[in-house]
Amino acid sequence: MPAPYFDYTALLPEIILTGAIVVVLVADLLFEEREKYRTSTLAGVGCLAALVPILYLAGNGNDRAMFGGAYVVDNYALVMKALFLVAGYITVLLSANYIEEGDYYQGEYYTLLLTALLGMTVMSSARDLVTIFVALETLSIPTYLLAGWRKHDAKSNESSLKYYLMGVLSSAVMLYGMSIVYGLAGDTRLTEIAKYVATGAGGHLFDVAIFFTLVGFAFKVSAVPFHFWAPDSYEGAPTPVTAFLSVASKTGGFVALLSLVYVGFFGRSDAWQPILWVLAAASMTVGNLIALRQTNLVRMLAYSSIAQGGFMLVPFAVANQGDGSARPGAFEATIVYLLIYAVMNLGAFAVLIAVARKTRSAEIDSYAGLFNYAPALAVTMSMFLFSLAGIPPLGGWYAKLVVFKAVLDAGTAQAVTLGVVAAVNSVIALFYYARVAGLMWFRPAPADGGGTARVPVALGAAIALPSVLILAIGVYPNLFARLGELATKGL
Amino acid sequence: MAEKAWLIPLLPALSFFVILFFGKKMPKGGSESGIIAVGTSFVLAVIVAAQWIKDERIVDQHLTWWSNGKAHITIGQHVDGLTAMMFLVVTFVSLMVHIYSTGYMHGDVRFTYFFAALSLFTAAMLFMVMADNLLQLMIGWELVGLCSFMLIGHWFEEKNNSSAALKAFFTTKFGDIGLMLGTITLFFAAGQTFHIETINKLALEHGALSHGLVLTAAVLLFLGVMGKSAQVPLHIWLPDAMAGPTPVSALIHAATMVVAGVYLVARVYGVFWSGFSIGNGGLNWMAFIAGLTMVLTAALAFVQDDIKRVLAYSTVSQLGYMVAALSVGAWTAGVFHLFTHAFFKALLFLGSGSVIHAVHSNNMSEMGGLKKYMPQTYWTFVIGTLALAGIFPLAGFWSKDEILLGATKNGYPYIFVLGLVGAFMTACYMGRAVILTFHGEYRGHGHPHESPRSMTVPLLLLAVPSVLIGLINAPGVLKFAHWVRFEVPGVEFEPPEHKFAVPLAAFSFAVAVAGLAVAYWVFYLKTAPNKGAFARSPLRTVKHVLVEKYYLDWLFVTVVVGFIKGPLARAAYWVNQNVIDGVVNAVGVGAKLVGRFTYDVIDQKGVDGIVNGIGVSASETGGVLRLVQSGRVQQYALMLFAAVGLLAAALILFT
Amino acid sequence: MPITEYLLLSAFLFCTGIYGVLARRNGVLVLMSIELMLNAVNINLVAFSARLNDAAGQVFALFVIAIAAAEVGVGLAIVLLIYRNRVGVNLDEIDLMKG
Amino acid sequence: MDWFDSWALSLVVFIPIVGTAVVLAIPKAKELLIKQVALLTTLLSMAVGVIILFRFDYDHADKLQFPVNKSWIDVISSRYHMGLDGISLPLLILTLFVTVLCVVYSWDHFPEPHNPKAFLALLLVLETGMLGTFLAEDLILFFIFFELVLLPMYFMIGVWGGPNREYASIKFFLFTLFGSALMLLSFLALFFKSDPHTFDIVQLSQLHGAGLAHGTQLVIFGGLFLGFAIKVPMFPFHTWLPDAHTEAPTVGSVILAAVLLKLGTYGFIRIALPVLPEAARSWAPYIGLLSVIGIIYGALGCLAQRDMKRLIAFSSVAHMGFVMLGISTLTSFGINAAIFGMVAHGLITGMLFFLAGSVQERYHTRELSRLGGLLLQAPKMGWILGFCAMASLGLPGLAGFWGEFPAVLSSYQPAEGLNVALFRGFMVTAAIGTVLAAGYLLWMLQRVAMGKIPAEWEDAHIHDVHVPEWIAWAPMLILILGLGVFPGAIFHVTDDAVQHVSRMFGGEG
Amino acid sequence: MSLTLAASSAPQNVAFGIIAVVMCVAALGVVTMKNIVHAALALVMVLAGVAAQYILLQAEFLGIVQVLIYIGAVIVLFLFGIMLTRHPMRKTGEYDNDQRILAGLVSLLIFGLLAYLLTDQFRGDKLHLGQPTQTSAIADSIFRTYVVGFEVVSMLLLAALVGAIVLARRD
Repeated sequence: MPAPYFDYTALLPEIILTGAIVVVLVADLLFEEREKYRTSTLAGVGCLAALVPILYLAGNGNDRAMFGGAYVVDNYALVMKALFLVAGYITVLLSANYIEEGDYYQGEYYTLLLTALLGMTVMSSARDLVTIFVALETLSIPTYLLAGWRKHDAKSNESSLKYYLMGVLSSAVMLYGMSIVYGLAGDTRLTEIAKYVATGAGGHLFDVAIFFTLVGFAFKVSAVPFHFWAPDSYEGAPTPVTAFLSVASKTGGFVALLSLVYVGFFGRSDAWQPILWVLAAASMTVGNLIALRQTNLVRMLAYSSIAQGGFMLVPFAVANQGDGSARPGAFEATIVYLLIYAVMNLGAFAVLIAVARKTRSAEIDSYAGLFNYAPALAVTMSMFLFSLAGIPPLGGWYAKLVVFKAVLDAGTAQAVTLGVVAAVNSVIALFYYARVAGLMWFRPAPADGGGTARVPVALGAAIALPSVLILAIGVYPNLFARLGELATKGL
Repeated sequence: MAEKAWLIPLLPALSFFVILFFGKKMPKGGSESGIIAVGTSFVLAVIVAAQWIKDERIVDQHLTWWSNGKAHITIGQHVDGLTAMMFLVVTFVSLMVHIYSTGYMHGDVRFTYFFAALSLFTAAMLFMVMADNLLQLMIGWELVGLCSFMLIGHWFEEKNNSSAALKAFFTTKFGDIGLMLGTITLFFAAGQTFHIETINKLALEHGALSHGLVLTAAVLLFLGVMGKSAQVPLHIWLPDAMAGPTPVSALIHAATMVVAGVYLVARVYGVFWSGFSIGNGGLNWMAFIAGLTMVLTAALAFVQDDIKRVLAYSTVSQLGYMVAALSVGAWTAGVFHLFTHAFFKALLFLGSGSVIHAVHSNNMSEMGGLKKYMPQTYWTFVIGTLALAGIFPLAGFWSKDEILLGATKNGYPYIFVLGLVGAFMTACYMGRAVILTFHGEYRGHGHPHESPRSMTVPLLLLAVPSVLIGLINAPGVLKFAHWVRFEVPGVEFEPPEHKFAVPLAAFSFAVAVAGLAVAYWVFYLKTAPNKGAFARSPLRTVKHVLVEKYYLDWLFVTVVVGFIKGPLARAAYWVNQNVIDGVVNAVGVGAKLVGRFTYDVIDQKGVDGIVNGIGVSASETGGVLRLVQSGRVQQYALMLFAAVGLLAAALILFT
Repeated sequence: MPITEYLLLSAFLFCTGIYGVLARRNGVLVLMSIELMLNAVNINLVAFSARLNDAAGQVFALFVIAIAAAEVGVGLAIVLLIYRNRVGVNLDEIDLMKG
Repeated sequence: MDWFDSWALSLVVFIPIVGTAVVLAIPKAKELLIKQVALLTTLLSMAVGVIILFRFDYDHADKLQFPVNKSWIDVISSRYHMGLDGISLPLLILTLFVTVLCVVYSWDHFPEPHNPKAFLALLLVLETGMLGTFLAEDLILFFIFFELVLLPMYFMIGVWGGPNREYASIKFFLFTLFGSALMLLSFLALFFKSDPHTFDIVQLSQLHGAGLAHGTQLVIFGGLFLGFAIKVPMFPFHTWLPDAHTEAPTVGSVILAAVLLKLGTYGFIRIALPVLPEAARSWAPYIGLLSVIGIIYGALGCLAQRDMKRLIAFSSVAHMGFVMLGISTLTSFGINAAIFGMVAHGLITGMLFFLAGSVQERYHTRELSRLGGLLLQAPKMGWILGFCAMASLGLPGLAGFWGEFPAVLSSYQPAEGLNVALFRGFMVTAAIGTVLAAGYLLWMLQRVAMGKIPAEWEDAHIHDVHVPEWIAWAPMLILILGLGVFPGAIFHVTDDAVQHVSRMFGGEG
Repeated sequence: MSLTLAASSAPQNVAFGIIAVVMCVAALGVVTMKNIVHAALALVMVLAGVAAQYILLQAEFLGIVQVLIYIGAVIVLFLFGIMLTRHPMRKTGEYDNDQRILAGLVSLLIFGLLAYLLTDQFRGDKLHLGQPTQTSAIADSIFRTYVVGFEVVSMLLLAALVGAIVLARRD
């Protein structure tokens, strides 16, 4: 039996990340207590270093499949990996001061963060059930732990517990589904599964198995009704972790969904399309409606991210053109949405952390009058919030546009209905986003005048980078649209 | 010169801007600018008129103002006899009023502004008169309405005055709906043009336009006429309009603006003629309204104490005559009455202004015996009264006689009868006014004195035409009918003309004299405290006759006059104040109430309520959904598995 | 040997696990119930592996076993953490955050 | 000048954005400098506008001029396509003009909480959005500009507004967003239903709905209708307007009235009618009906108001009703009137809001029952108020008339295929509306300007019109009069382009 | 041993039946017993049963791994967990919460669905057990197809270890 073919160039990002994990772990042992903050620098460097081969590979342009098609490095995978790494890097920036200033374990924190990132990069390339499962657990388990990182805070514990339990339960359901899929299709590789799908065999059992498989990722993207963990976990977890959860971890779920649906189960669209239709509609509506009543900004963002997840699910519900071929633009729509969502949500959390450093609160009321004493934070926060709402000229509008475009392209009654649901939801969403923005701008500064909010450099960078990006995307969406297009060509 | 007739309105318009921007810095507060401009316009008007008389050449020119595809909206001038006459009337009366006002308004807080408004008014009126198309006419029409509003509300500090201004504007604006819609109807009927000559032509050509269309247009336009020329029941604004300074009343609410409606009918006569089938005689809507107006408002004049209101009701009544004339086909008579009325009514108003200026009150109960204090005013006022009453050979006699003549000859006997009744009443209430104002004892306060020359000179200047002007259409002369006639080039049409009939003239003259006599009887003899004075009066013989023939006395005093003065007039006045005016006020109040209902109930609670309701219910739904998020992880898990089970079941059942 | 018997056994274990997860309030017991579910999955995988005569199913099961062990470790760490802070591991008493 | 022709529109639209950036870069404390930069920016943009005005080819006003058509988002085949024709030109100039005046007006009195930097920066962003909307020839580009105005306006109302500003601002925002979300769906539907797929307004107008089933057209038009009608706003989508207007700071109200409402009506003329003429014909009676309801309803609403500014706000509902009535006739008369009406309403209602703002600044109240005697205390302002009220009620000779009268005129004979009797009914109703307009405006004038000075203000020192106010107002007043006397100034520009539109509906033009 | 069992299906059937019944009873014990230590012991029985089933299915390597990891490691972990979290004051019998009925319904629903679908799909489908799976085949499979997963799992275990220690340690 020949030795398996290893394309080390293609695996370089993962290898670099693994190296970074080890380096961070070892360095943590070597550093003095007061030097431990440097582990954040190492982690950051690790993220950026892993980006280098990705750029090289993207420039190189060839698809590289390994291990019998179980692991593929194509443009789609590269785009997603880049997204994960950048999101990871921003999370490191967000975490640096937060973790250093609190009473937290630093080296271990970054170890876990990098491990989760490793899981995500693997997920981007994974094209078989086992690898997907492993990647999912690799990106999940460290985050279960990170959510409870504030060990002495009961809320953090609770956050960790809920996240863990719901995560494990849904992965159990997913595994059950995968086992049936394997049993029916006879292979774990998605391309082989697609062949089985094409035969049309499997009956309802296969439909249900597909559904069970998707549940694991519906949990990850916190789609209603698998979302219950999200608000509680987001609220209780350390804020940088929440940012990471709501962006990177969620994207991880979507990447898996994209691979599974488009590569594996595509032909079985009568099974997954209605399910995802329901999940999309329910996520948007429920997420937005509950968000209306939130008093805590993190919690509100949690519900908002549930709703945003619903928007990203919309293109799935119209993905099949009806003749078995993938609708051009639907896949792209989800990717573009993911990219833009990552930018704006990370930005929002960055500002949130910056504000919380000053006010020691994430209550929405504590934002009153922010504009008067920290105009830059207020302006950037408003930008991110309105971008999430999809108001031009901020990037979010383009994300919404591509989703609507996919829906209208389909043009069927179900599709248009979903489009109208989405349109109405985008209006509801504006209400709570604008309410926060309104508080910041319209209310007078607090009685003590608010003072000034000092923003450390790392955090400042974590705010500035998304701000610039979000404006750039909004004005010239081609920037990200091209990435989406690129990713689609890979598939 | 006729080609340059547009200069006539332009000059006062320029004057308006000059006064507006520089008036306060001028030595005479801007009045000189107005007088010069209007004076020059008057001279130009005279030239235009002279040229018209000489050449009788109609000038009809226009420029494209703006265009919409092939339809061109134009602005232009149409100069014919009617235009020339109106130019003359407007500029002359306006000039008189300008001069008069320098005295009357002396020391007023808004002296300059007053003259600016006068100039603007003159310009707008002339612009309207000059119009060769309905749109332009309408624009001028509305602009004079604006000036009327400004001038009625001149002393806006008092709520009554501003309310009167609002009422005037609002009521005429209501009529303007008709004008606007009528204009639009004719615009499309005539193939997308407002050109009056074309419209008249089409209206008179048999079969060019359907009768229904022309009738619709005529009715609509007449609604505008009713508003502007104060025909019953839209007359209620005019007496209130007397809240403005008296010169304004003379110029706008007697001599010029209010005749705009009459002018409109005369100008677009083709439409009215065909629309109301005037040539057929009998009853038509226009004649009916005009007949009512003549008599009813004349009766109202009896019970007024305010001298200006007497004149106001008189004006309404006389406008009724003019419209009646046109409605019976007596085009020349109507226009001629417009012409003569302008002079003597302006004279009367200015005279009353002079009185008011002297006694600082409008009420005749605070006047009396002014004859000896202000003789010039007295005599000119008497001339005006006689002219208005239709005493031979003063101006009013000729024009009124022609109206009655037309009514009989063209088959409108009821207009004739109403006209006679009206003539009697006119003479009677004017007699009353003269007596109450100038005769008897002075009942006011202070020391009345004759007005300054700036005021008396215009009175004298107006008195001259009031006496003489009627003669230009006297039998044998008949120049007016020739100079001012309705003609549409290309159409064989002329309103009927009739020969002066002596018996009829004599009869109407007699009626007028009777009216004056009764007034003398009732208001002088019966009420004068000094019987002795009466005993020595030259009218003793008359008194004797009347006293001796007691039944006649009874008949006149108790039955006729008593009825008119008492129940009829009072009832009419009551109806006027409470019903017609009440309706107008109720419309105002009602609109307010409807508005409030619309806003408070429909808008705020209904439409807005739905909107807010959606918001609230969304938020409430969110609140309910929050309950599901109980915080207990195993409930979450239960939801998760339940969802898994149910969705799987659904998947099996529905696919 | 019909495969359905293995599959039904697996399904039974899986659903028993679900019941345990939902009905047990003690954190450790819940974790145990999860093990039931994961083992059910493994029975499936191995049974299919036998049916298909393909080693992949067993490999999959191996991965599941390894990761399940890690999950248990993590889960117990979390339960322990909570026990320390709250002196109790009853899941239905943990509801600081809701709504 | 070829260089200018190809850059003119980009310049005019984006100069304000550059200005925003500069303003943001200046420290908050240097207020004077900020104001100067803002003014300079608006003037520069205006200057470009004036050059455009001179270089515009009026003989070919139906052709798009100064075109710019560059690739933008090729992934979705949306292009940076802008152009200027007779329909856009008056609105473009109006916007440039009003913005300059707004900067001037606010020179000395920024509403609380002051902060000129933020205020002017928002104003400049707003300007870009408004200008862009009038020039965009690509649906997506149009959408972006259309939406771009929302944020600055939201903050303007919310930060510098009256006591109920938070409610008003969010209401404004939500309403408009709701409409534009559905509008966007319609845009996308147009894209997919057109052959070849395109967002280009010019191309779509040439296709005018070819190949679309009637039912589909109706639905797509419905989305466009909602988007635009809410912005206009037409009854029954108007409820955001009185609140937004009442609470907004003066300059905000002025911009809102003068330009923002026109984005909706402009959308109808530029997009909805030419792109889907068949559907427009089916929708027209309903649009007409809502318009006349709006006319009467707005007027009745005005009569119920106790607040001067709210009254003026409500009057916008009625006035925009006339504009929409004109559009609904689908005739050249109606559309010409609509465009004129937009400009006229912009100037007149804008002026009225300026006045309301100045009155409030002086008396610290807008309660009609507490005001009075303005003509005695500040006669110039009183007369200006009277002038504007007259213009607003459609007095001939002032600009308002030319928006109103031809609109009523056009409904006498609507486009082929529309129910003539129905539209004549609309005509009569609209005509009655003109009387009601006279009613409420004069009533307001009587309350505010006439009468004696209320005891409350007898000793108050009420300053007559200030210099910045003069500078800001005089041009508007001159234009109100000037356009009233020379309506051709606008009709001449618009007519060719409007005929182009009306030909689709059988107008002979 | 496996060879003999595999030779004929009848004893295998019997063995399966016995083990399955024991497993089911034990599984029910895990989720219902009032004593947590008993429950843990019942879990041991289930896990052992699973190992036995693996061997019945010719997956000997897996059976061994099951015994080693589960019974050898996981159960010990659980027992530690039980010891560390046992509240001195609490009595037994309070291990269930108040949503038992709903939980029963939901699990029954899912079981019903699965049972229906599985029997529907695999009715009459027989297992033809041949040679027991060679461990080398598993190794081949891991290193040919699932090598990335394998490597990543090692990092995952490392991370889980580190993280669990951080959370669990007293400080």
